[in-house]
Amino acid sequence: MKQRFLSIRQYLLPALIPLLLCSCGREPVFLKSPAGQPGDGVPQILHLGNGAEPKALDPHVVTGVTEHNIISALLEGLVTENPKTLEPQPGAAESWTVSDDGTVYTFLLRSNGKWSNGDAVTAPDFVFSFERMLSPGLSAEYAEMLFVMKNAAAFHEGRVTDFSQVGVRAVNDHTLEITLNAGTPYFLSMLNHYSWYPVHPPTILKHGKMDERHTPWTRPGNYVGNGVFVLDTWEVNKEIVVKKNPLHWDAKIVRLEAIHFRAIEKALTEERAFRAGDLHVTSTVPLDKIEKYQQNSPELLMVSPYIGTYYYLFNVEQPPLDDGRVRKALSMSIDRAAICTHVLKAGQLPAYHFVPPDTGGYTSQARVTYDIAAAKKLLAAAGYPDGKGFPGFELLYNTNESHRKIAEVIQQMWQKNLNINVVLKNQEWKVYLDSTQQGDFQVARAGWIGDYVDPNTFLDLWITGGGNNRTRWSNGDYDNFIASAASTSDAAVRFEAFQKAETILLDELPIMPIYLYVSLSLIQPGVRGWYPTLLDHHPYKYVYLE
Amino acid sequence: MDQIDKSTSLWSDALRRLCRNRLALFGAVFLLLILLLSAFAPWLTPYEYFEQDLVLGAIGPCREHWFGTDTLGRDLFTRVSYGGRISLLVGACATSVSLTIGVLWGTISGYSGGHVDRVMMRVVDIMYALPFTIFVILLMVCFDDVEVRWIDPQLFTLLLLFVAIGAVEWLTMARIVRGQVLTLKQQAFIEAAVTLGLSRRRIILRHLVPNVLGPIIVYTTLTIPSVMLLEAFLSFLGLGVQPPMSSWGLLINEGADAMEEYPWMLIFPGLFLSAALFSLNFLGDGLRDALDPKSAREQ
Amino acid sequence: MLRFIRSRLLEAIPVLFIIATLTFVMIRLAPGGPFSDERNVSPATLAKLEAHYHLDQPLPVQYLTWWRKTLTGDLGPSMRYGAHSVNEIIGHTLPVSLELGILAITFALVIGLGAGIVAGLKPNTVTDYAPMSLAMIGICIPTFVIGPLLLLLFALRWQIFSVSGWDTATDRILPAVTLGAPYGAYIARLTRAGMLEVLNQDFIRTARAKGVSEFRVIYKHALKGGLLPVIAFLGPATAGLLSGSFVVEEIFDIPGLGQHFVNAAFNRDYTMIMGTVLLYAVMIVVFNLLVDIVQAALNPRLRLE
Amino acid sequence: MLLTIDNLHTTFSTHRGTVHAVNGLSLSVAPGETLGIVGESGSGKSVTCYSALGLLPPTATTTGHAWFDGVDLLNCRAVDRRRLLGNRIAMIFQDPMTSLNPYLRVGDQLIEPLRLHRDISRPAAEARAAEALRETGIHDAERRLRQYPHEFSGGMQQRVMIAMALITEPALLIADEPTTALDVTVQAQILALIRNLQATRDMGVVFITHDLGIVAGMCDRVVVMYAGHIVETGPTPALFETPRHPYTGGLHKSLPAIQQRGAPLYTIPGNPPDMTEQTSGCPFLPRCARAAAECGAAPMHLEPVGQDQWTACIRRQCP
Repeated sequence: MKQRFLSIRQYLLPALIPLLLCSCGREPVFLKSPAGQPGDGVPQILHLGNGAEPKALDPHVVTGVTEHNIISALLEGLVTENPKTLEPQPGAAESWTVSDDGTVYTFLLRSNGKWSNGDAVTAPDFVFSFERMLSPGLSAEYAEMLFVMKNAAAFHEGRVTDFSQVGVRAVNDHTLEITLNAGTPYFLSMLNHYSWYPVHPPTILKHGKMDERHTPWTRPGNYVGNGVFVLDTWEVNKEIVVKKNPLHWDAKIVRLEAIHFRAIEKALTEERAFRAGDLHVTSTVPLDKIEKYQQNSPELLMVSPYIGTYYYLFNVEQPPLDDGRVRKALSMSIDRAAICTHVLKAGQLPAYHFVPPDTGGYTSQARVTYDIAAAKKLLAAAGYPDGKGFPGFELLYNTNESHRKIAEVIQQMWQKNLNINVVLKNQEWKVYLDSTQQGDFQVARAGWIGDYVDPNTFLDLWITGGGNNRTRWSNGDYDNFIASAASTSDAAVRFEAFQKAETILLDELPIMPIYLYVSLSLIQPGVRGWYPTLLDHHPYKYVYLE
Repeated sequence: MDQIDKSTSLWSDALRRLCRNRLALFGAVFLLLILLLSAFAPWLTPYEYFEQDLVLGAIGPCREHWFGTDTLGRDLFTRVSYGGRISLLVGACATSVSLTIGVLWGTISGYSGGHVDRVMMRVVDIMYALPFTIFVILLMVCFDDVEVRWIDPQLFTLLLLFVAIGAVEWLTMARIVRGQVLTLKQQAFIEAAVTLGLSRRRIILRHLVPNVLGPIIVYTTLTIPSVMLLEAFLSFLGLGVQPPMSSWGLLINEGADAMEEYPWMLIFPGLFLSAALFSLNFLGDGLRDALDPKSAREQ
Repeated sequence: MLRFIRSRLLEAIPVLFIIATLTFVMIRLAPGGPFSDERNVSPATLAKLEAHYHLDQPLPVQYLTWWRKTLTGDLGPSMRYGAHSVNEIIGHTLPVSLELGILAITFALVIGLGAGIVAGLKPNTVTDYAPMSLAMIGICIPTFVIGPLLLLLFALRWQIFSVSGWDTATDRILPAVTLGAPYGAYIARLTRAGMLEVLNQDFIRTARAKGVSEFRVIYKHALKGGLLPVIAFLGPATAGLLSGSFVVEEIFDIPGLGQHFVNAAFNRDYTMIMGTVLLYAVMIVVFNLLVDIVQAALNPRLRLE
Repeated sequence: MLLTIDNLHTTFSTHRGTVHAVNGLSLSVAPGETLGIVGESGSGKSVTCYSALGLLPPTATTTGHAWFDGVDLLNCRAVDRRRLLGNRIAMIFQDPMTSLNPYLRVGDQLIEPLRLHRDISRPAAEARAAEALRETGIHDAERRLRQYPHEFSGGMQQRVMIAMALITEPALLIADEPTTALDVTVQAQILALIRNLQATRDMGVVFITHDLGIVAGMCDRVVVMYAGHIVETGPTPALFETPRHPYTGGLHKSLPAIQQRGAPLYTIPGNPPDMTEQTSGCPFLPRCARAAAECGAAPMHLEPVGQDQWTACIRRQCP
């Protein structure tokens, strides 16, 4: 009998061992430096974690950050960015002039600009590229980025069929003139978006029609670019390798020989690869790891403000959220600072307004507040004293660890501070998109990343009938302010209009800002020329390894 | 008369033998303990499963928090106890759904043979190949807007969960059972039963099923953990338990991501899942030994 | 035998047809489309995008077009990875998944059969409890725990293997072990049960009475019958393994097909879903057919007619 | 003596406790002799033989000796035992349906003892196997060798078993109720076959059966077992004419052939004892019509009662 009982223990003990082994993962977080020790002999090959497999490498059909990271190595726009400040600096264009009213830009292309096959980069190439981007047939998702150009929208929508009427003109082979609808202060920084990048016309035409999507021109061997690097190999789901382009006009300052863009979708896998020394820079940091890095090796952690806001959408057509007082009470009763400090932990800032502070020099004066007493009063005024009779609602988010935690925390805050019950509901990504688009939600999580550094990229979201305005909110005054801002190039007048608009937004609260994004990455000490930037852009021209 | 006597004595005999099997008894008792823990969770802990302490954050086991806390400062012991409700429920219900369908499908298919067998097995092939993710998404979307008045909506989602899991988990069971039945079918005692003019129903339920009990019990004990972990995946798709309620599967998922930083978040839910499965397994083995007519004959 | 195979292959045609049809209907019913994203595409652009992929045509037309192209061997362009066709992506990733799957199933079979037989020989002794506890652990601990655990120990702590990638022969070991372990555990349990069942049979005593050695008793007399439940399990398991495991590929950063099985559904990549489901269906049909053939070969009492 | 079993004890440990299946049994078989073991089901007949040959599952414990050819089968290495089994000692089991391996061809099973114990090529072994099948009266032997057991009828399967047992021309054959599963005509054929082979090969045979009719026709000597004990033994005619143990008498009386037409069939009253309990006295006591007080006290042992006849009944009653 004793024998029998012993065997139970024999059975159970082995079950514990591997689980107990888990606790042995407490070694220093950083193990070894990749690609050898610092010194002269460091091979200049950069290994980057780049998230998911890129959808494509054609600048005119892609939409994502992963794609941007690779395409910005292969192609170069009219201007490039300062690696620290992202200020526009000469790129394919050597210099430029702006008309007094700010609507006509004249770019002088550099004479030694070359495509990777040796052809000269010319003004007609840009005209071709813009026409391609705007052509209705290509149906580029980001065509709207070019709508600041005169008649661009009309051409894209087919109201104008003659491209020569669009505000872009090759004065000669090296002079490009762009006419805008109105003075657009952020125009130059916009040019760094890949939708403005040039493509090599003969290559495009060799592999298909001008407005044909997904022809084989982006394959290694076919790809002709004017960037600092050329496409070398593309292994699906594994990595894309780009090699230094010796024909680039600035090739002499480029020190990297090659960049490997590894497709690693899972953040934990990427972090392990980083720790093993397989990657120089990661695309993100797993939520749970941030604290450990902050404590043990903060020098490996790069956190920089990112031009994006995390917020909740209210469906203003659904009671009880159609009542502005309820929305306000909900917003006032959450402790954004606690969420940032205790849940997100990576240095995200609480968002007290929608446009991130200092976006192109603009910071909102209106603020939402954290005031439980006032929130209770508002809720009482709305007819739910101390949460009594509050019908409750569903809080929708797409499945994700961080979204879930924030939702759980906010649910508790509402429960504790307002005594109201909220049901959490998670949906798979596309279902969530469908629900929010159909207005089939009450409160939903959302986030917005600016396309360029200007408040407009945030505030024009909420105009009546805006394509991304999923709150169904509409306010005439707001629309007017946004429209008036768009029609002037006077910075002061614009910002004044934006201030008024955002004041309305934060008073009515169709959305509830929660926190400001940061871009997070792990970076090996030997990587030089890689700076934290607002758009998480890192011009590879200046990057090298030491 | 004699028949009834025999069958009751068979069952009571099996029960007696089960009770003699110390390992099985241990499994049953332990399982009961876990069940009681889950059932009486609210009385066993001063915390609520959703009660957060953001400032505290994730801390290891200590006197106040026996199993430590998760990253939101919630007591893990409480969450594991509550999580057991979901996991055990899912384990029991989804497994019985899959068990019932799988065994009947496999037995009928194998016993009938011919065209019936072919069609039934091809149906299994089809079910295997259909994209499960899409199926679950559809299931969730279809029933999302249905106003259920007769049942608690959370419970309704759980019911959907059982259906979804049961719908896929019976396939392999059906194939295994069918394989065994095909072998058994030719054996003398089945042929004898046929000659005796017993109804098909009776042959299947009284003669075939008991004789494939071995593989069935083994595969069932194997199904339970995969069902519990599948539940976590379905929760990911939006079907399943909604936070802040949790289950062992979800806790393990969460803990796996944090296993280096906060190992207790993986170890405790993992231990509970493993302990429950080990107990079930002992019980299953004991049950098989007790019910197996052959082990009785050996004496 | 040949007639059996031929008739089964003929049966596969309606099976594949039903699978494809149901899948087609299901994915079109699922909310969200391939082009929905956080940022809405303008309705005009969306319409054009859909026109580009012929999603503007009536569903029956799309369905027939898909079959027509598929029958010529063209699964169409991926709607998510526009730069590559479904054929290309499967062509690139399937060999990786096949290799991983074959290694994993080999590992699972070696470990599972070994442990199962050893345990089945002497039930309720140490040589039974030890491998069976291990098997239970293998079943209890999901791959997403085993994988990182192995990596932390063997790749990060002892640095025996590399932490990610699929380049050298040693890169295969940890993923194959991780993927194969739970299957090995299943096989071990099923083998044990099967062996116990068979070793209790009278004909084993007959063999012993002929002076047959224990080893021969097992491999010649008991194994065939004892493996029958394992074989039934192996069919779908092999198809599942060979089509790749999403989780293991994610953990070890392996460029396999598994992620496409899962992600295609999440991305609503219609062509990719159809392609992968069809591939999987073919595998299921083939492996279940193989299983039936092997079962018949092992068990002469099953007639293949 | 060919086989001598000395003081054999066999117990099984089960969930219900220890079952004493064989209790201090001794017997012997000479070459050319046929020994019958009779008794009700569960009296330990088969277990005795399985014990002697080491064929019981691990739950069984066996002590004692079983000498064959100077080898103690119970206390030798497994290798040495295996060298004899299937070679010099062969066994026929009672249920051919389950005793033949359904997964293997008949031919493969038939030649296995030959290939294991004789230095013989596969074709030669197959030829020998075909011959053995023909000897047992199976036609078309070559084709039959390639078939599987389920393609044979019950009688045919038993012939295969016999052929398999005899193929190595063993010195000792243990036949465990070889004809129970067969109908009467086949039964007669099989018995004739065994007797014939025995005569030509001077083979010792142990014949386990509960059918006294067969014993009468086949056996030189009989052992009667009850509850794991030998209760009586002696030459067949003597035992039939003058059974000295009430159990033997009871068995004898329950033979249908010798009962009168129309009279109800005689059965021994009561049930076989629970083998988990070991009694000191006569185990047949509860069912014995002539039991006396001293029957429950005295230990069981065989006493000679006549020409080579022994009984365990202390009353040694005469018919």
